[in-house]
Amino acid sequence: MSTTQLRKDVRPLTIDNVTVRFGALLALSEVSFSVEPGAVHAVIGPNGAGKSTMFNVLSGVYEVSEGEVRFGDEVLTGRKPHQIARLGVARAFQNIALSGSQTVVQNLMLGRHRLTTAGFVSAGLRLPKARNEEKRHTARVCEIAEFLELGNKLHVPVGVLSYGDQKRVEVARALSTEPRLLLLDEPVAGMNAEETARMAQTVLEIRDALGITVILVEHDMGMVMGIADRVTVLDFGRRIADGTPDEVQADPEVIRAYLGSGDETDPAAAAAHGTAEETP
Amino acid sequence: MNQFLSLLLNGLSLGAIYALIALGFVIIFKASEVVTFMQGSLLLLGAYLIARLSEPIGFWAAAAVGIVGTAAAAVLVERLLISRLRGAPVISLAILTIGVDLIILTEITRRIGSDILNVGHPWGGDAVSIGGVGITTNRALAIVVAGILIGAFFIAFKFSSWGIAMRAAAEDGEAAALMGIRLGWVSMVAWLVAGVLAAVAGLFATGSPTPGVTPAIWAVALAALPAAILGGLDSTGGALVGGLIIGVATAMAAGYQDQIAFLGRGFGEVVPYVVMVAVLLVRPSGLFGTRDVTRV
Amino acid sequence: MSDTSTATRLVKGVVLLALLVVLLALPLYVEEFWLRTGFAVFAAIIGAVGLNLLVGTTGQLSLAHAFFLAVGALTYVYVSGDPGGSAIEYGGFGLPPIVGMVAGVVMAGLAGVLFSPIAARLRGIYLGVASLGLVFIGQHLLNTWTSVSGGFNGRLAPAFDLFGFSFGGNEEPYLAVLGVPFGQAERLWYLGLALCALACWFASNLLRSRPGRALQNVRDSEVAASVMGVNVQEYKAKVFLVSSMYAGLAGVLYALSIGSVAPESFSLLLSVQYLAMIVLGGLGSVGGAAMGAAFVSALPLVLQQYSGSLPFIVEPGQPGIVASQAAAFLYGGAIVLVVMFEPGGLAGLARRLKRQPRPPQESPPVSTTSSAPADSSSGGTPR
Amino acid sequence: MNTNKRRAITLVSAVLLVTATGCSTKAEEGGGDTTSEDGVKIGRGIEGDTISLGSLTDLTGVFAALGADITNAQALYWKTLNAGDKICGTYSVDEIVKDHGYDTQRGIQLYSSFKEDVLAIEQTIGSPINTGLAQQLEADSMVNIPGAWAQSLTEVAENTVVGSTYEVEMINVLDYLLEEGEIEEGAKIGHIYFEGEYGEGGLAGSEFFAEQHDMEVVEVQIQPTDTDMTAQVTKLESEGVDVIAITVAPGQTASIAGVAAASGLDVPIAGNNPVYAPGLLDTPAGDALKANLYVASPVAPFDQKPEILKAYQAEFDNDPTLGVMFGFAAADVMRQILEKACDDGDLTPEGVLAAKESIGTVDTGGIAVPLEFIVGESPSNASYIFKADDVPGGAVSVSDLYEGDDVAAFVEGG
Repeated sequence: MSTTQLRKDVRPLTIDNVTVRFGALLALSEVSFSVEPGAVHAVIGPNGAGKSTMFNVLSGVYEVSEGEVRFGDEVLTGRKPHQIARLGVARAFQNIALSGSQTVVQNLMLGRHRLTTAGFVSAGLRLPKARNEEKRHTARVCEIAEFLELGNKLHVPVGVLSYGDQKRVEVARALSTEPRLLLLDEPVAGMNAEETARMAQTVLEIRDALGITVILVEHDMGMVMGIADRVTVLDFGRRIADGTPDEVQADPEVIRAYLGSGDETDPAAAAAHGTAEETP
Repeated sequence: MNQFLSLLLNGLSLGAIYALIALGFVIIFKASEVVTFMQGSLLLLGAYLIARLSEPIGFWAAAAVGIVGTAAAAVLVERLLISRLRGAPVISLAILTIGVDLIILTEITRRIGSDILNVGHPWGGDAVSIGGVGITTNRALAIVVAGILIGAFFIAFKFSSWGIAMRAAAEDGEAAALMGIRLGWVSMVAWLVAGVLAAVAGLFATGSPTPGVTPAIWAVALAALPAAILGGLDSTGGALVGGLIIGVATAMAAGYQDQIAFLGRGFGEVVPYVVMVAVLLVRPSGLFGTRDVTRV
Repeated sequence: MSDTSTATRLVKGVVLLALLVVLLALPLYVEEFWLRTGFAVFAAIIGAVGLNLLVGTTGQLSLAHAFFLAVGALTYVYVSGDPGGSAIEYGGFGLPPIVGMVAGVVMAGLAGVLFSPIAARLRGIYLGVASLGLVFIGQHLLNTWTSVSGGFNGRLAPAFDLFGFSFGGNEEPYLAVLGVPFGQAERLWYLGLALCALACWFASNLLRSRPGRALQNVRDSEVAASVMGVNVQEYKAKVFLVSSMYAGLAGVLYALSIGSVAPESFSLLLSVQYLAMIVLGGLGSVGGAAMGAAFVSALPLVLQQYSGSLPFIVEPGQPGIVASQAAAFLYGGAIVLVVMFEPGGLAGLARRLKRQPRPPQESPPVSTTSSAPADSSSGGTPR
Repeated sequence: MNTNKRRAITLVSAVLLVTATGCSTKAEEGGGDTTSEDGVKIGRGIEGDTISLGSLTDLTGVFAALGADITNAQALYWKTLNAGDKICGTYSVDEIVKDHGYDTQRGIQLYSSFKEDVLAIEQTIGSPINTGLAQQLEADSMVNIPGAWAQSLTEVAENTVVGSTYEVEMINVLDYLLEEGEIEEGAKIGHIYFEGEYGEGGLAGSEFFAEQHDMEVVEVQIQPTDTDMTAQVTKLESEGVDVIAITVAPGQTASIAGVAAASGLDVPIAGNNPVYAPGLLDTPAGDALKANLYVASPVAPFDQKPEILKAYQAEFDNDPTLGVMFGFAAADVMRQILEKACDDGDLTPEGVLAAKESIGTVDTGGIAVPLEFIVGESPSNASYIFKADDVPGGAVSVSDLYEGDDVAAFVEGG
C-alpha cells in the first residue's frame, strides 16, 4: 500500500514563530513547527486553540503579526491568497465553500483556475485556444472526481448533493489545483463512522498516489491518530506538543488541555464533536 | 454671519429629520441584516395618514394614528416577508424592499393625485427666533422632538432587554439565538421602531417651510441613506452624526451656492452623495462602522 | 458528457433557433410601434445581461447602471453628433456613428474602471449605496456640462449607419423585403437583434468558462475563490469593466431608440428598473436577464396599448388605476413574489417547468460575509 | 445525435420557408390621401367622419397635476363640440390619450404607437419629450401643441405654443410690479429657478429686465425634487433682495412664500405660469401667497371665465388649476386650425400644418392671450397678471391683458 513516491517539487513547510493578533486577542502565539515533505501532518487542539487561524495564515487569508511561514525557499507570509495558491498550496474548507448552483465539474474546474489562462475575451468569444484548454482540463477533472467516487455525479448541482458528498467535492476541488501541499480543514466533521473511514482511506490514497504533503485539522482523534505521521497540538494559540501520534497521546499537557477544556466548550459545538475527546 | 447661523440652524433641523430616518436604517440593519430601501415610502405613508386624518379627527389623534399605522405597516412587512427569508442573500432582501417601496409609493401617489395635502400642524407656519435667527416653529420642534426620541432610543438601546438582545444579535446572531434570544422578536421590534421614526420624520418633513404632503417627500429618505452609510451602517451613533453632517452640508451648499458655483448650479442636491463617497474612500465602513473580519 | 446533457442541449438549441427565426421574420408582420418597442427591449436586454454579470454572477450590488448607460449614450451623441442646439449650444465631432458606438462602449468601460478602485474597497451594501451616489453625481454633471449634454432637455442623437447603409433618418438605400418597405423601425430591429444576440452569446460563453466560474465563486465565497487562486480584486475590477461596457452599448441603443438623450432619462429609477429586470428574470442567468428585461421594459407599453380592453385598467383621465400605475404595481408585486417564492426568477421557473433538479435554497454557498461561526457545527445545516 | 441534429435543422428550415413565402400582412398597406364627399382632401387621422387627435400626457409622473387638468379639460371641450357644431360641420373629434409618466423613452415609443392614426397632437407634456420628438414631428407634418412655453419649441414649425414664452412672461410680471410701484428702478431681484428650459427661460427674462432698469439679479438654482426652500430664501434675505422672482413648481412657491414670511422678508414674489395652484391656499403659506404673489399667465384666471370653471366642476371633482384653462385654450386653438384647414379644402396633415402657418392671429375668446404663430418667435407679447385669492379658482386678475414696455425690445433683440 505504501508505494509513496514523493513528487519532486514537494518541499518542507516551516512555520517559524508565528504570532497573530486581532486587537487585544492573541489568536496564535509564537507557534513553530515544521512539516516534512510527503507527510500526513495533523494539527489538533480544543475549540479556539487556533487551528483555523493557522490554516488561514497558511493560505494567506490572515496576515501574521510576527513570524514567517516558508514553503521550501518561498516565503508564504506577506503573499495574497491567490499568490499562495499559485505556489501549489490548496485548501479544502471546513464550512463548505462551493458554488451550490454549479455542477460538480464546474466546481472542480474552478480548481484549475491557476493552471489555465482563458481570459474574458478568449472565453467570451469561444476562441479555439480557450475551448481546447477547457476540454483538456475537463478530462483531468473528471479523473479526479472519479478518484473521489464522484464519477456518477459530475453534472449534478453541488447544492443538491448529500453533505458527505459535498465534503468530498471540497477535497476534490482542492486536488484539482494539482497541489504540492494540501490543507484539509476538518474533512470528516459531521460524517458518520463509515463515511469517516472512507475519507481517512482517501486521505492516505491521495498522499500515496500523488506524493504530496497533507496537513489536516481535525477533531476526530480516532482518524487523526490512525493516519497522521506527525501531530502538532495547539491550545489557546500556543503549541503545546509536537510529535508522533504515540508521543502526543502520552503528553501530560495534551491530556490536561483536552480534559480541561471539556466543560468550557459551548454545548452545541460539543454535541457536534462528541468524538473529540475519545482516544483510541 | 447671520446667514451662516441661519443656515446652520436650518441644516441642523434638516439633519435631525435625516437622523431619524437614518437611525431607522441602522436599527433594521442591525436587527435583521436588511438594508431597507422602503424608508421613503414609510415616511410618505405616515405623512399621508396624518394629513388625510387631521381634518376629520383632529391633528393630535391623526398624528397618533399615523405613527401607529406606519409602525404597523413596517411590522407587517417584517412579519409577512422579511422574517420568512432569514439567511437569504443581502442583495435579495434589499431588492425585496425596493419592490415593496414601489408598491406603496405608487398607491399613495395615486391617492394624492395632483393635490398638496395639508398636514394640519397646530403651529402652522409660525416662526420663532433663536438668538436672532429665525426658524419655523415646525423645524424648531423637529430638532426638539428628534432630540428627545433619539435620546430615548439610546437609553432604551442601552438598558432595555430589547436593546441588549439586539446588540447581542448584531454581534453574533447564531450565538444569541443559542442563548435564548428570539431573533424574530428583536427584528420585529426593530421594524416597529423604524416605522415610528419614519412617521415622525414624515410629520416634520412635510410641514412649514415645505408646503405639505406630496409624493416628492419620498425623496427625503434618499438623502438619509447616505447619512446612514457615512455614519457606518451598523452604528446608531453614526446615524445621528451622519444625519447632522448631511443636513448641515446640504443647507450650506444651497445657501453658499455662489461660492461653489464652479461645481455647477444646484450642487446642493448632490452634496449628500459627494460627502458620502468622500468618506467611504477614506473609511470603507463609514465613520463609526465596524470593519468586518473574514471568518472561515 | 452524459446523454441527458446532450439531449437537453439539443432541445435548447432548437428552441433558440426557432426563437431566432421568429424574431427574424417579425418585421414582416408587426407594426412600427412593436418594432420600436422591440428595439428598446433589445437595448434593455443588453444592459440587463451586463448588470447581471456584476450583480447576479459576482454578487456586487450596483445601483450605478443608469450612470454607465448615460456615459455610453452621451459619448455616442457627442462623438457622432454635430454641434448644434438653439437655447443651449452643444458640441460634437460628427464622426461616423460606428465610431461613436465603439467610443460609447469604451468610455463607459473606462468610467467603470475609474470607479472600480472605489468598488474594490467597498463591500456589499456599501458598494450599493456608493454606486447610488454615482447616479446623482452623474446627473448633476450632465446637467452642468451642457456643451456635451445639451442641458436639461438634452440633444438629438444622430441616426445610425454602417458603411453607407442607414438605420434611420434618410433610409438609404431603399430596401423592401417581400413587399414590406424596410424603414427605420425595421432596420433598427435587426441592428438591435444582432447586437443583443452577440451580447447574450458572449455573456453565456463567459459564464460557462474559466472567468465565469471564478466570478460565481467570488459571489459565493470570496475567500474560497482567492484560496483557489482567483485574484479577487482583479476579477471584481474586470467584471465592473465588462458590465459597464454592456451598459455603454445599451446606452447607445437607448439613444438610438429615443432619437435624443436628456440627462433626466438616466435617473435612479432607471437603475432600479434594471435591478428589477435581473431579479425578476433570475440572478446570474443570461436568459433570465433577457426575460426580465423584456418584461419590465415592455410591460408599461403593452398595458398602455391594451388599456382599453383590460378590465382593471382605466383609460387615462378616468378615476382608477391607469396603465403605468398598473405596471408599477405589477412589477413591484412581481419582485416581492419572486424573492419570496422563486429566487431563481423567470429562469428558475422555466427550469422548474423542465423538471430539472434545482439546488435547494438553503444549500451552500456559505457566504463569508454572513457571520458563519468558526466551528463546524453549522456546516451544511441550514439556520 | 447526428440524425437528431439534421432533423432539427430541417424543421427550422421548413419554418423559415413557410414564414418567408407566407404573405405578409404588412405588405398590403396602401394609405394615401383621398377626398371626402364635400370635396375636402383628407388623409391620416380621419376615418369616416371622425378626426383622431393624439395626446402625450403625464398622469403619473412629476407633471401629473398639469396633465390631468389639461386632459380633463380637453375631453370636456371635445365632448361639448361633438354634441354641437363639430369640425367643418361634419367631423367629431376622438382623442387617443397616452400617459408617459414623464419618461422620455416611453413618450417617444407611445408617439410611434399612434402616429399613423392621428391627424395632429393636442397636448405633449415634457420638454425632453418635445425635444426628442422634434425631428419626427417634422417628418410626419404633425402639428403639436406642447404643454410648455420654451423659446426653443417655437423654432419647430409643427409646434403650436399656446401663450407667451417664459422669458416674455417674466418680463411682463416684473414690469407690472414696476409700474404699480411695488418695486423701483435699481432694485435687487432674487431669482429662484429650476434647472432646465423653464427655469432658465424665466431667468433670461429677469436678467433682460434687470439690464433695462439698472437692476441686479441674484440667482439660485434648484431641482424639482427640492421642496424645502429655507436655505435659498435665507440666502436671498442676506443679500437684501427687493423682489423674489420664481420659475418653480407650486410646491416650491408655497415654501418660498412661507419661509420669506417667517423670516420677515416681506417683498413681492413674481412668478410665471405654472408656479401656482389654488390648493396652495390651504397650506400654512396661504396668507403669505395672497399678500405677495403676482403671476403672469398665458391663460386667464377663472374669475374672467367663471362659466368654464362651472362646466368643469360639474364634470370633474378635483380642484382645478389653470391647466384647465390651458386645456380649453389649446383645444380651441386646435379647433380653429382644423376649421381653417377645412375652409382651405385640405384636412391632410400637410393641410393642417399649412393652416396653422397661415391662420394669422388666433383669438380664443379671452381664454388665452391672442396668438400669432411665427417660427422662432414668442406667439404673444402679452400675459394675464393675477394674484392668489380666496375665490372660486383661487385667483383674481389684477389687470387686463398686460404687455410690458420692454417686451417689444426683448423680442426684437432676442
